[in-house]
Amino acid sequence: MLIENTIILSHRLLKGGYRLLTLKSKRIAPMVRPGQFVHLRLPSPADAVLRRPFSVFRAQAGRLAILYKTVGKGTQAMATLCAGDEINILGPLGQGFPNVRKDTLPLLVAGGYGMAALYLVAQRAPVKGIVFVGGAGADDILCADDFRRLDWDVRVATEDGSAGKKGLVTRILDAWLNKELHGRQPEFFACGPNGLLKAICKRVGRGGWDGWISMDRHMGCGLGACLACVQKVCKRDAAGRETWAWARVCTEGPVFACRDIVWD
Amino acid sequence: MLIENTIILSHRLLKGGYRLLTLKSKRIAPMVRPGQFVHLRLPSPADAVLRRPFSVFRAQAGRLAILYKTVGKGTQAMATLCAGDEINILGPLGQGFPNVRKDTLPLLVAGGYGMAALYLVAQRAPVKGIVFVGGAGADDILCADDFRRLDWDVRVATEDGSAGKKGLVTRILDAWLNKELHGRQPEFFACGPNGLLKAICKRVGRGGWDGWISMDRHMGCGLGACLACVQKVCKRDAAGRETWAWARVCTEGPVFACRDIVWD
Amino acid sequence: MNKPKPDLSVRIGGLVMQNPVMTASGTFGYGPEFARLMDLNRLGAIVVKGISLKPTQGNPTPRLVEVPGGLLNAIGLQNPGFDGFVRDYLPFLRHYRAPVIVNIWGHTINEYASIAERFNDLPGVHGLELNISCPNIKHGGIAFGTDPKMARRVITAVRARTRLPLITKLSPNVTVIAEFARIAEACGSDAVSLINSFPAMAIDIEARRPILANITGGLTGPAIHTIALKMVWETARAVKIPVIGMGGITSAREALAFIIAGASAVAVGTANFSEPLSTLAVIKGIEAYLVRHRLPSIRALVGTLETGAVIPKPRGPGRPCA
Amino acid sequence: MNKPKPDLSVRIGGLVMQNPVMTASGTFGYGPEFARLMDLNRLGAIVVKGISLKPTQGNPTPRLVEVPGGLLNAIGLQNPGFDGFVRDYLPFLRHYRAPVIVNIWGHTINEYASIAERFNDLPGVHGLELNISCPNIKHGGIAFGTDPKMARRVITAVRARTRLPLITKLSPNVTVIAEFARIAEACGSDAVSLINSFPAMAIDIEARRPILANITGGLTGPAIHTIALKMVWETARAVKIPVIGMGGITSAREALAFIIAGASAVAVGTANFSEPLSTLAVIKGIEAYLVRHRLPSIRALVGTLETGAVIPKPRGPGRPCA
Ligand SMILES: Cc1cc2nc3c(=O)[nH]c(=O)nc-3n(C[C@H](O)[C@H](O)[C@H](O)COP(=O)(O)OP(=O)(O)OC[C@H]3O[C@@H](n4cnc5c(N)ncnc54)[C@H](O)[C@@H]3O)c2cc1C
Ligand SMILES: Cc1cc2nc3c(=O)[nH]c(=O)nc-3n(C[C@H](O)[C@H](O)[C@H](O)COP(=O)(O)OP(=O)(O)OC[C@H]3O[C@@H](n4cnc5c(N)ncnc54)[C@H](O)[C@@H]3O)c2cc1C
Ligand SMILES: Cc1cc2nc3c(=O)[nH]c(=O)nc-3n(C[C@H](O)[C@H](O)[C@H](O)COP(=O)(O)O)c2cc1C
Ligand SMILES: Cc1cc2nc3c(=O)[nH]c(=O)nc-3n(C[C@H](O)[C@H](O)[C@H](O)COP(=O)(O)O)c2cc1C
Ligand code: FES
Ligand code: FES
Repeated sequence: MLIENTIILSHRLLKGGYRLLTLKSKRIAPMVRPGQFVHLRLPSPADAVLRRPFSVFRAQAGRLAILYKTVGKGTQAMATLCAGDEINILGPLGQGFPNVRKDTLPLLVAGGYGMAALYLVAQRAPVKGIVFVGGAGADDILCADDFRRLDWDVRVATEDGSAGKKGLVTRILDAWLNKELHGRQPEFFACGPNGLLKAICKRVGRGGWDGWISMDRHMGCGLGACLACVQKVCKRDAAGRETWAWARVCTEGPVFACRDIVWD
Repeated sequence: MLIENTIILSHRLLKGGYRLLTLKSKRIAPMVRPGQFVHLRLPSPADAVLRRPFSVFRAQAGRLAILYKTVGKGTQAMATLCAGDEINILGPLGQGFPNVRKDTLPLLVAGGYGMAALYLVAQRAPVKGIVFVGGAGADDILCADDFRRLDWDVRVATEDGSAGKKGLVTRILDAWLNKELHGRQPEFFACGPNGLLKAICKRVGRGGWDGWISMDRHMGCGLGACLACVQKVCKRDAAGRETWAWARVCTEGPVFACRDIVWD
Repeated sequence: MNKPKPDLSVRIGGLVMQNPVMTASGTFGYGPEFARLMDLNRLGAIVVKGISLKPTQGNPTPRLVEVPGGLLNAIGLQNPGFDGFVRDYLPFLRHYRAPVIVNIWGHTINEYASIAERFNDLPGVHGLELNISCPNIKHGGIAFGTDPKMARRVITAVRARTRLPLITKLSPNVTVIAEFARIAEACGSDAVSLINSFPAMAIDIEARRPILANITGGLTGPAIHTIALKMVWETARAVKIPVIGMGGITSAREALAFIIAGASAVAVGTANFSEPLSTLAVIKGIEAYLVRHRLPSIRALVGTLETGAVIPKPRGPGRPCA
Repeated sequence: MNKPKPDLSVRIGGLVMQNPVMTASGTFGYGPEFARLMDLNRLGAIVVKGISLKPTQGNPTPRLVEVPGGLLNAIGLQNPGFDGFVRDYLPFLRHYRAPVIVNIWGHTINEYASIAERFNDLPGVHGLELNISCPNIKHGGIAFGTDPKMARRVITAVRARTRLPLITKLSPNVTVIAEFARIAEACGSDAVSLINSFPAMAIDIEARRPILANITGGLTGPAIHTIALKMVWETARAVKIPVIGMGGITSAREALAFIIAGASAVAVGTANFSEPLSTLAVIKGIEAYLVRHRLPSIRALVGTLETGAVIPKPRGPGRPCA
């Protein structure tokens, strides 16, 4: 983990308000593991006392890319940056996803920018699997082709039916699990809105499978110091009773095992 | 006086950290009188709760120019603006210089950006006069050629001798007054650092002449409402005794008659 | 089909305003300064710069300095005094329909009471705002607004002498501002307004001198908004009289936050300097919000903050005045 | 010719720091969080997150929200308790030379005194910072730090039980902070530190709900710097013990302003979040300033503000404690 002043190599508007930001990063990029994130300093820090966290979409020799959506003042300020501008990042941060095992069928489930957080999982997996991706409309289905180029099977659902099947992503996932799992051992890797993560964990629990989710929490330091980003996780107290404790999403997370999360 | 959203036509770095900013201004430009100023909203108002005041350098049909120096965070933010960007201005503000009379010899005395505040005086004067301009070095002598193109006589002094005579502008002015006034009736128009303005008023007072100075005070509203920009001026109380009162530089000024100023 | 316009009008004591947006004293002069840029009749009320019995010169310059997220000022309450105001500004203000509220102050209880009294029966003045943040020269310079006993005395004295709607303007420089609001209520104020500026200072580190000639000044602007919002929220839960919220309003967003927290009206201060038309933008934004949220009136929004919890009221019983 | 390096060392009670730059409690964790990014030995002192006797869960989330010029937090003093700190963090901290100051708090006088006592003779802890901004659960939730009587009692109790250098950290939510500094001095504190965060709140106007789960939080960051600076200036003139200034330091500029106003040391808080290396930049900037101004030591700069006027000291006599 370190701080690096990077230069923007390219900055492209994709559909649906999403942008692809590629940075020249000599030092952080090679260290990134799937599911880790970087904490990015905004261009005019006078307006913003906090950095902004983004999952690493791609990381290769000397380059790091994030895929982000313009939602508030920070991402709006980012949107004005051009190739050649400097950007300061802190990372890689957090615990990423565990390595994909050879003996299971990796199922990635994503909503919105969740696709970005899962790309490195697919890229570095020793086996091919299936990506289930959902969104409100076709504009929210990002980088499906990137996964297809890795020879992964991509299944799409949109709420308005403008791409793939109409409905929530859990609907196509459930249909698939019912009809096509054929007794194989799935392992889940999910990133997206809380509702989706909760739904995945429910299915993982019922099936007695393994599942990993990447959580999105408002962050302060990104370093484990401020305790802003906490999430309830299971814990046993001294007497062995089940209780809960706070885990820091920036440090113990953002990826957690489904079985560890205490949902409020 | 009104508020106008203007577009930057051009923005040029001159020497010595000075920049020439030309705005497309349909409504304010035609109203400007020599010595008036505009109050400019900075590009990212989140950083700055105040506008910044600048004398109008040039004003002609649909165009308005200011000449400014980068000194602090506001002018630094301005320096990043490009042609095509929007800028919001409030103006024209304040009382400008009185019209130059036909029966006197106009002597303009400037230091630094003071030259900018005096250009319209020369341009709109019914007679030609002399401009005395001073600065630390050659880089501080701005737009002398603009005055020469109006057929005005420009006399330069710099403290380091890198342009014109070596020394303060008051030195070349005094030499000229001693040797070349030849009994004519001068009228002074000055803009520059406080020390210069004070020196001019001293000479104006001694000579029994007329003199006008444009003052530079930190400003809040620019509209006469906040009382931040006040300057002591002479006043007679009810009993006819001489005393002082505050005048607002943004409203009763920035141009004052030398005789009215109470120097602290 | 035309939607009916939401009702923006609010009532502060006997005073009816067509909308809840006022100017904050000292940031809008006496009216004429802004009249060439906007129609003053569109304002909820015009609150003028603080007036004292006699003309006051105020502080030496510099009086103002920009700081991160705000402004420090040490104007020193310069004003033309009662006579000057009536002579130079009141005739102008009488041309407008927008109610005029005069902010008043003094250095002694007597000065406060006397200036208040002089506004009775003066056509064109519709209310008084009592600025109790001034140092009390008889009692070692402690501000009236930070000492409960002194606050009680000055409000009582002014209330006894004025027939106009009386708004007491509270100082934020106290531990529990709601206590002072209750004092104001008990002593007969028709409303409270808050907050005034925060004592603060800025230093030129190269010269090792204060930047303001007065050494210290008052912090205003966006930097104080979240502090003001908490104070307004606590105050609105502690008193029954209307609360006027101010501090860091730059757009309808902050104004709406004050209203949701319990303010019946708001005042725009520092923002008038960078955006002279801020008040109008705030009025427009509030109206648009009501339409968007299908609220029939501004009153339907006041104090609607959902905290999802039963929160104890601020400490201290509501005591009778004196 | 090599210029001699200016002497940056300062002394707080019995504690010697190699430079005046500390971390502000709660913004730097317990040390390990930043240790991979910087050499902790370069700090003047490491002040850790507030520790209570027993582990504390703190508030629900969201706990943090960015606001103009600052940050609101309502972490709720989450911490692993004394035992957890000693077990999980102290062994790590013992590897460093930089002095470690533990910020402590409690809900009753007894809790405060007990936690203080437990740090006696614990190698690796070099001082205590007493956070008196906590609500007193026995006395209706009024913070210890805003009631002179309670402040006096809690400081006296802690002083009686600790042999470590004691820094009392003052709440800004009072009318005259210097009064509380004098209480701290009279009751045996070796230093005071100020300011803690300001009570404040933020509202989501669309949902009409508070943004923080805790409803209110504490404002920190650049927005509070000018208020903190005035408080430090007044405090430094009122007490003889060293003053530690904090609030909105983002660079050496604000740190130097505190020092010129009378602070002997400073702490960097919120800035650690956007710039984890802020403390080091501040140290460097202070050193550069001393060189540029030809000052032999930081002590030569403390309290050198030239006000060009004789200013009355803050009110109230320095009373003995109890
Ligand atoms: C581990 C992690 C990975 C993320 N990866 C991505 C990604 O790959 N692509 C992407 O588009 N977004 C991602 N996000 C969300 C992204 O951080 C927010 O959209 C962004 O911070 C919003 O900033 P803003 O200033 O535009 O919004 P504002 O709403 O103005 O932000 C205000 C404050 O809220 C915080 N905040 C707002 N929304 C979120 C959020 N959803 N999560 C965390 N903090 C938030 C901001 O950091 C800031 O402190 C990720 C978040 C986390 C925690
Ligand atoms: C009537 C008038 C006309 C002016 N005309 C010109 C001009 O034509 N060209 C030019 O280069 N400059 C001019 N100035 C000065 C110019 O306004 C300042 O240089 C500018 O405001 C500095 O802003 P800053 O943010 O870069 O500096 P900072 O020092 O960071 O500004 C901080 C604050 O101080 C105020 N301030 C700082 N210096 C001055 C100053 N000298 N005068 C007034 N306020 C100041 C700023 O407005 C701001 O509020 C004029 C000033 C006045 C009053
Ligand atoms: C330059 C200036 C002058 C002020 N003068 C007065 C005054 O005369 N009387 C008063 O009660 N408040 C005065 N105030 C305080 C404002 O009315 C208001 O309470 C404060 O500015 C907070 O609002 P804001 O953050 O929107 O500016 C003044 C504020 C400023 C900035
Ligand atoms: C997230 C956060 C947690 C804090 N926790 C504590 C704490 O546990 N104890 C304490 O005394 N102060 C705590 N503080 C206050 C800081 O130590 C400091 O007084 C304050 O942040 C002002 O400094 P700044 O403006 O540089 O941040 C905390 C501040 C923040 C932002
Ligand atoms: S963001 Fe600070 S602890 Fe996680
Ligand atoms: S700048 Fe506000 S009165 Fe002149």
